[in-house]
Amino acid sequence: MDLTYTKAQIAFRDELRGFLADKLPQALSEKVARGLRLTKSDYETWHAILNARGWLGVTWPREHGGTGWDAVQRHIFEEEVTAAHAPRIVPFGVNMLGPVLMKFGSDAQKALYLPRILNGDDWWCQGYSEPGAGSDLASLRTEAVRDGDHYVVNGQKTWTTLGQYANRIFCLVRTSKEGKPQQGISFLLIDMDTPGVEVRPIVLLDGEAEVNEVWFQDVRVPVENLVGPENAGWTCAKYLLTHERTNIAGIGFARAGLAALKRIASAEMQGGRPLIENPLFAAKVAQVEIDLMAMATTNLRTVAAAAEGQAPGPESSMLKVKGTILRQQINALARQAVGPYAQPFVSEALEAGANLDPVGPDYALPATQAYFNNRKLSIYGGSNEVQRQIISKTILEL
Amino acid sequence: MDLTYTKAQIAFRDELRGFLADKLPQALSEKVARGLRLTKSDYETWHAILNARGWLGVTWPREHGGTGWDAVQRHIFEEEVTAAHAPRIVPFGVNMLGPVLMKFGSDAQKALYLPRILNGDDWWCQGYSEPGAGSDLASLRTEAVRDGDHYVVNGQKTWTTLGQYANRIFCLVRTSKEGKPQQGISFLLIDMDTPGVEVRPIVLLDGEAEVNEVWFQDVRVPVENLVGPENAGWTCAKYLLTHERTNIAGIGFARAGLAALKRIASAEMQGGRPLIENPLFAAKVAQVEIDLMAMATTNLRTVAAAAEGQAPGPESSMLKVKGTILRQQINALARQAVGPYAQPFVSEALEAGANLDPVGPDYALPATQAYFNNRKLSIYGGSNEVQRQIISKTILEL
Amino acid sequence: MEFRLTEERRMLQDSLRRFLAESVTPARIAATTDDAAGHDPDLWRRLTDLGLPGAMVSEARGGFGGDGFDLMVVFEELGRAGLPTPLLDSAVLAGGLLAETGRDDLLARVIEGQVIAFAHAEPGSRYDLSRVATRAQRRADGWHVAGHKAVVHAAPAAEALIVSARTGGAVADEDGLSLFLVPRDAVTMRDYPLQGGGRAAEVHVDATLPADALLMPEGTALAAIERAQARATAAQCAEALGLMEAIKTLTVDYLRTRKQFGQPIGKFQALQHRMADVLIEIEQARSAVINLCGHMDAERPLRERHVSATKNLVGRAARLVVEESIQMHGGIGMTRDYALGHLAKRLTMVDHRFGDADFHLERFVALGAA
Amino acid sequence: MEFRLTEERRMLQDSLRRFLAESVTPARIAATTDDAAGHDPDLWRRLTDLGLPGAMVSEARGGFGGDGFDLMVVFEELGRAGLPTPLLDSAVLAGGLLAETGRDDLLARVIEGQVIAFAHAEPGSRYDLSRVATRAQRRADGWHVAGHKAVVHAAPAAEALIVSARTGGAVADEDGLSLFLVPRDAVTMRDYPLQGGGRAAEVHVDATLPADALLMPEGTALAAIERAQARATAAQCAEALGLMEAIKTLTVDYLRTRKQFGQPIGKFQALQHRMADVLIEIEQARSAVINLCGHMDAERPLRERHVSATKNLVGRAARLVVEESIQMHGGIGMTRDYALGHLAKRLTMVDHRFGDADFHLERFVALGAA
Repeated sequence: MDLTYTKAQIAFRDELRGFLADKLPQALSEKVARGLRLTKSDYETWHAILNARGWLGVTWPREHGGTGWDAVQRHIFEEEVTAAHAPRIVPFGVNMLGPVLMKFGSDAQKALYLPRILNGDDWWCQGYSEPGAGSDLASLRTEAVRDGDHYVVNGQKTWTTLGQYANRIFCLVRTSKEGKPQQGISFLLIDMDTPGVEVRPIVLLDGEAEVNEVWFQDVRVPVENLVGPENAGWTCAKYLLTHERTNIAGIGFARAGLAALKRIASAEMQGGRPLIENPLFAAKVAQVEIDLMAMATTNLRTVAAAAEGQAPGPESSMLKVKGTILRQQINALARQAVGPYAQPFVSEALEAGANLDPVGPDYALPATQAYFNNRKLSIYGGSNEVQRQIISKTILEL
Repeated sequence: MDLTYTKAQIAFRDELRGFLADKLPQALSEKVARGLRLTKSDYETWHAILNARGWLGVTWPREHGGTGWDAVQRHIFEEEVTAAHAPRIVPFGVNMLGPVLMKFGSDAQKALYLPRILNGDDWWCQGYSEPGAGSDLASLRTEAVRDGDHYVVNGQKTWTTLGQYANRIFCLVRTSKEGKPQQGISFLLIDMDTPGVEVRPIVLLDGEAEVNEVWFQDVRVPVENLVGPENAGWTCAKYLLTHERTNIAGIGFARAGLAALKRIASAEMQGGRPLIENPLFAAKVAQVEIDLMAMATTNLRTVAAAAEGQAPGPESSMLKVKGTILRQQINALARQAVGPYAQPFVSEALEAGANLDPVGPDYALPATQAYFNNRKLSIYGGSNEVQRQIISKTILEL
Repeated sequence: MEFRLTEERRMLQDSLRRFLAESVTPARIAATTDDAAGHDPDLWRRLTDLGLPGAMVSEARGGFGGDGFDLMVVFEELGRAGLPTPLLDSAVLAGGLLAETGRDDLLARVIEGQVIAFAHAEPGSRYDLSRVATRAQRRADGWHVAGHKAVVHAAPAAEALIVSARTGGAVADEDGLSLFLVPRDAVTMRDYPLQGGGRAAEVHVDATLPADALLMPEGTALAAIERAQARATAAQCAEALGLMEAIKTLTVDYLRTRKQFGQPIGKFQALQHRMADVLIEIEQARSAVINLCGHMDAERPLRERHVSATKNLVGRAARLVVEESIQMHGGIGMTRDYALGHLAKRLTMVDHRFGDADFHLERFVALGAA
Repeated sequence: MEFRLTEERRMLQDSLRRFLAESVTPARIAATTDDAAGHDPDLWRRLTDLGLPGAMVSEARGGFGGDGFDLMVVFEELGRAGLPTPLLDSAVLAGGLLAETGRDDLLARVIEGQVIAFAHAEPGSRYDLSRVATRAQRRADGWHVAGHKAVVHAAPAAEALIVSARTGGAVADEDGLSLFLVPRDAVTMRDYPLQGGGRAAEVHVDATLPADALLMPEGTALAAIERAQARATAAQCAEALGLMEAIKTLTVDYLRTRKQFGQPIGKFQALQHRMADVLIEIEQARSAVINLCGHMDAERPLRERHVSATKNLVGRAARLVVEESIQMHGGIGMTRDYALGHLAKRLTMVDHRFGDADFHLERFVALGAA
C-alpha cells in the first residue's frame, strides 16, 4: 500500500503543470473559473493547443496519435487540467467515437476520421437517446432502411449535447425489428449537412441551449458509414459506455466546486461574520470535503486496478452515483451560500462578451445556474437509478 | 381552521390530569420515565386503576363498558397518559381483540370475553406472524384441521409480544388451501393452557425477552372458539389492522423521548459546556422538534377527520412511517448524547428490583437500549416498506 | 379544534383555483419577466377584482380578511398556478406595515391594486432584519434618505416604496430603524428578471422627503418589520406548498404515463418508495403552514418560533420535492418549456428570501434558548 | 501509488482470516463477556502465537510491523470475526505509548501477550483528550496518584495499567499530563460487560507508586496520547470496516434467500437500491481507512485531519450499515441469537469511543481553521 505518486509520476505532473502555466490562455481559464459559457471557438482553441503538444488523444494509443498514457497518468492529467480551470475536452469525438472506431471501425474509417478528430476538422455529436428511450436505450426507434448503397434514416434523437456546433453525428439506429430489442441496432456515422437532418435547440432550466433534438427525415447515408457489422451496434454502444466512464467520479470538478464554495462562503457575511465560520455551514462543507477525500481514494483504487489491466466492475457505477451526489451537494451548498442574490436571473451575464455588470456578487449567478444545470449529473450517462441497479445486480446476483 | 381545543375538550383534559395526579402510582411512573422494564403486575395494576374509573376500554363503546370517547378525546387521553409517564395499555386484548369480537364475535363470545379483558381475568397475546410470513401475512402456514367439535392446530407463531404473560392467544390459522392465500384463513381463540401449546422466549439485541415463539402441536381447540365464519379470518385481520393504527404516530412517545433527550444533552458536558449548547447537536435536536411540531398537526388533522367519521386513508401509513423515523432519530440522538457510557451493558440494571448501581449516569443504559430496541418500530405493525407501498399505490393508482 | 375551511374561504379557494386554472398559461407566466412591471397587468387587475389584496387586510383596516388562513388559502392557489404577482409584496408586506401606521389611505390604494413595494434588505444584509446601512437624516424641510436596497421585489411595478432607513444606532442595532414612504420617481432602479418569474430591482435612494414621509415613530420600526415579515413568510410558505402540490401532480402523472423498459416508470418500486417519502414531506409542509398561519396573532416568542420552524421545514421539503421531481422526470424535467422547470425554480427560490432553512434552524434554537 | 498489500501482509491476512473463521464461534464471543478477563484466554494465546501483538509494534521496538497498514489488515479481520480481544488496548494503545517511552521491557511483555490497559478517560471527560482530573503528586518516596477512570477497556484482563494523571495545570489544560505505570493490585475496579462484547471497568486509583512509575517526562504526555489514539482510531476504524463487511455478507445472503410475497426479498427494487447505497458507503469507509492508515506517520496537522475525517465517515457509514441491515432483516435482525445482532451492536459502539461522528466533524473544521 502506498498512497503517494512515484517519482516518475511526480515528474509527469510537474511537466503538465509547466505546460498549463505556459499554454493555457488566461482569458479561457478565467471564463471556466467564473462559470461563464464557453463558445465553440473556445473549445476549438483549447483542442488545438493540446493537439499541438500531442495531448488531445488522452485515452488513445500512440499509433493513432494519442498519448499512450496509463490510467494513473490519465488521472493525473484530469486532476491538473481541472485544477488549472482548463476547458474540458469535448468528449464526443475524442473519448467516445475515437475508441469505438479503433476497436470496430474499418481501416478506411480509421484513416479518414481519427486524424480529423484530433486536428479539429470534425466536431462530432452523439445520437443515442430518443424521446421514448432514455435510460432504456434498447427501445430506440430511429430507423435505417437499406436502399442500395445507402441507408435511409428516419426518426428523432434528443439530448444531443453541443449538437449545434457539430458537423457529424454518430447514431444508434434500428436496422432490424427481429429478435431482442438490442439485436437490431446498428452504429452509423451521419454527416449533419445531409439533406433531411435538422437540429432544434432544447432550452434548459438555466436558460442555456447546449442540448438539442436532431431530426432525420429520409436522410440518405452511404453504407460505408456503418461501423462494425449491421445489427451489431449494441456491442459498440456497450464498449463506448465503458469508455465514457473514464473520470466518471468527477473528482477534479468536485474539488474545483469545493474551492469555489469555500470562496463564496468566505465572502458572504451572516450575522456579522463570514458564513464559512458559521458552525452549521462549516460542518456541511466539512462533510462534503471528508466524503470527497474518501472518494478520491476510491477513485485512485479503481484507477490503479485499471492500470494493472483489471476490468472495471461495479466500482465505476459506485463512483458515478457517489460522485454526482457529491457534486450536487456542493452545488446546493454554493447556491445556499449565495443567499438573496441567487434570485436575479440575468442570463446574458453568463456570456463573457455581454459587458453586463452582474447583479450582486459575480459568483451569484454562476453558482445558482450550476445548481440547476447539474441536476443533469444524476440523470445522464446512465441515470443513478440505472447505476444502482447495476451495483445491486452485480452484488446480489439475483 | 382552529388549532386550539374547545372548552369542553380542555375540561376533559383537566379531568384526566387530575385523575393521573391522584391515581397513577409514583413508583410506576418513575419506572416508565427512567426506561426500566415493567413487570406483569405493573401492567395489571395500571389496567385495574383505569378500569376502576371506566377508562380502560378507551376505544370501546359504552355498551361494552368502554369510554365511548371520540377520536379527539382518545387523542387527548394518549397525550396525557404519555406525558404523565403512565404505562401503556397492553393492546392485545383491549385494542386488538376487543374491537374484533364486538364486530365479528358471537353473543356468547362477547359476553364471555369482553368483561374478562377489562377486569384483568385474561391476558391475551397475538398469534399472527410466522417464521416464513412476516410482512407477507397471507402466506401463513399454521394449520387448523376440523375434527368433530374441535380444530386440531399445528404450527408455529413468532414475535408474540409479552406471550410469556398470556393465558390466551388469538391466532390466524389456515383452514383451507384452496383459492387465494387470503381466502383459507380463520380467526381462532386458543387457551394457552391447552396441551401442546409451548412458549419459547426470543432474546433481543437489548437482552430483553419480551417476544416469543409460540408452538402448537396437535392442540385441540373447541369450534366455538372460531370468531366469524370459517375461512373469513382475513376480514377480521384487516379490521384489526385499522384499529391497531390508533395512535400510530406515537406523538406522545416522541414528545417524551424528546424531553428525555434534552435532559441528557443538558447533563452531558462536551468541551466544557452542556452538549445541548453545541451548535451542531442543538441543530439536530431542533430539527426533530420542528418535524415533531408538524407531525403533531398532521396527526390532529387525521384525528379530526376521524372524529367526523371520515375513513382513514393513506394518512395512517404516512404517520406510521414518519412517526417511527422520528422516534428512531430521537433515540439515535439520545444514544449519541450519552457518549462513552453507552458502552457498559449491565442488563440487570434495567430491572427495577436489581439494586444495582448503574455504570455512569442512570440515563445511559436505558437510552442505549431504547436505540436498539426501537429499531423494531419501523419493522413491526406493517413494516415501513409495506407502508410506503400502500402510500404509493393509493396515490399513484397503478 | 377544526381543520376545515370556513364557507367563505372555501368559496374564495374554489373561485380562485378555477380562475387561475383557466387564465394562467406558460406565456402569461413568461410575460411576468418580460413585462416592465414584472407581472401580468391584466391578470393582476382581474385578481384585484376577485378581491385578493383586500383579502390580505383586516376589516378594521378596510379589507375583508387578513387572518393567517386567508393568506394560506390565497397563496396556496397562487403557488399551484406558479404565477408571480405583486400580492405578497404589496398587500402582505407593505400592507402589513401600513396597517400598523394608521395610513388607511395608502392601504386603500393597495386594496385597489396599486403596488407599493417594501425596500428593506441591502447588499450584505443577507437575512438579518436589523442590518440596515441606509441612513435618514432630519432636515429643516423633512428627511434626507440615502442608501442602496437589494433585490426589491415588486419594485418595477411600484408607484411608491416603503424604505427602511437608520435614524439612529449602528449598522446591526435593533433600535434606530425608521420607515419612509418614498415616491417611485425619487429613486433610481436597475431592474431585472428573477429566477422563478417576475422582476425585482436594485434600488438606489438619495432623496429629500417631506416630514410626513416618516411612517411610524422614529427608530421603532424593527418590531413592525418582523411582524410584517412573519405574515409574508406565512404567505410565501403557503405559496411553496401550492408549488409542491402542483409539482406532485405533474410528477405523479409522469410516473403513471411515462414508460421505460416496457412499463410505466411508476411501477418501479424504488421510485414508488421515494415518491411516498416525497408525499409524506408535502403533508408535513402542509401541517407546518397550518401551524404558522394559526399563530399569526400569537405573542412574539411563540409566533416567531413557528416562523422559523415552518420556514425551516418548508425549505427542506422544497429541496426534496424539487430534486426528486426533476430526477424522476429525467431530462424533460430540466427543460424550460415543460411546466416543471418553472415551478421547480420558483420553489427553489423560496429558500433565498426571508431566511433559508439553516438560518431558521439556528434561529429556532436561539429563540428557544432566549 | 500502490493499493495492493505486500506479500507478507497478504499472508498474515489469509492465515488470520482462516484461523478466525475456524475458531470463532458465537459461544466463544459470548464467553468474552462472561470470562472474568473480558476475552477468550485460549483464543488470545493462539492469536499471540500467530504474532498479532508483535505485528502492531515496529521492528525498532522489538516487533515486526507497526505500520498503519499492519493495523488495517489485522483489525479488519478481527472485525469480520466480531471477536473482542485486548489487542487494540494493549498492543496499539498502551503499546504505542510504551514505544515512545523507551520501555522496551514492558513492550516485550505486551508482544508476548500480557495485557496492559490504558486508563485515561474519566467520567465527564467525554471525548476530550486533555480533560483529566486525576492528580499525581510527587512524594519523597515517589508519586501519589488518585482519581477515577471511566470505561477502561481491557482493564479486567490487565496485569498493569498505564494511568494518565495531572502533575500540573487545570482540568482541561494541554500541558501538565503525565503517564504512570500502575500495577493491577494498586487499583480497585468495578468491571462489567460491554454492549458489543468483552468487558471494561471503572478504575479507581489511590496509590503510592515508586519514582520510576513515571513513564515520560513530567507534564508532556498529551502529544504521545494523541499519537497513540490516532493509531488506536485507525485500528478501530479498520475493525469497523471488517464488521461492515461481515454485516454486508449476512445481509446480501439474507436478501438472496429470504422469501416474501413469493420471491426473494432481494428482488424488490426498493431494497436493491438501498443496498446499493449501503455498498457505496462501505467502499467509502474502506477508502477512509486507507487514507488514515497511510498517514499514521504524517506530521500532526495532516495526520489528525485524517483521524477526524475517517472517524467521521466511518461513524456515519456504521450507522447506515447497522440501521439498514437490521431493517432489511426484519425481526430476525433484532434477535440476540442471530449473528447480525452482535455485529450490529459492536459496530454501533465504535461511535462511542475516541469521539463520535459529530465530534470529529467539528474537530475537522477546527483543525482546518487552525
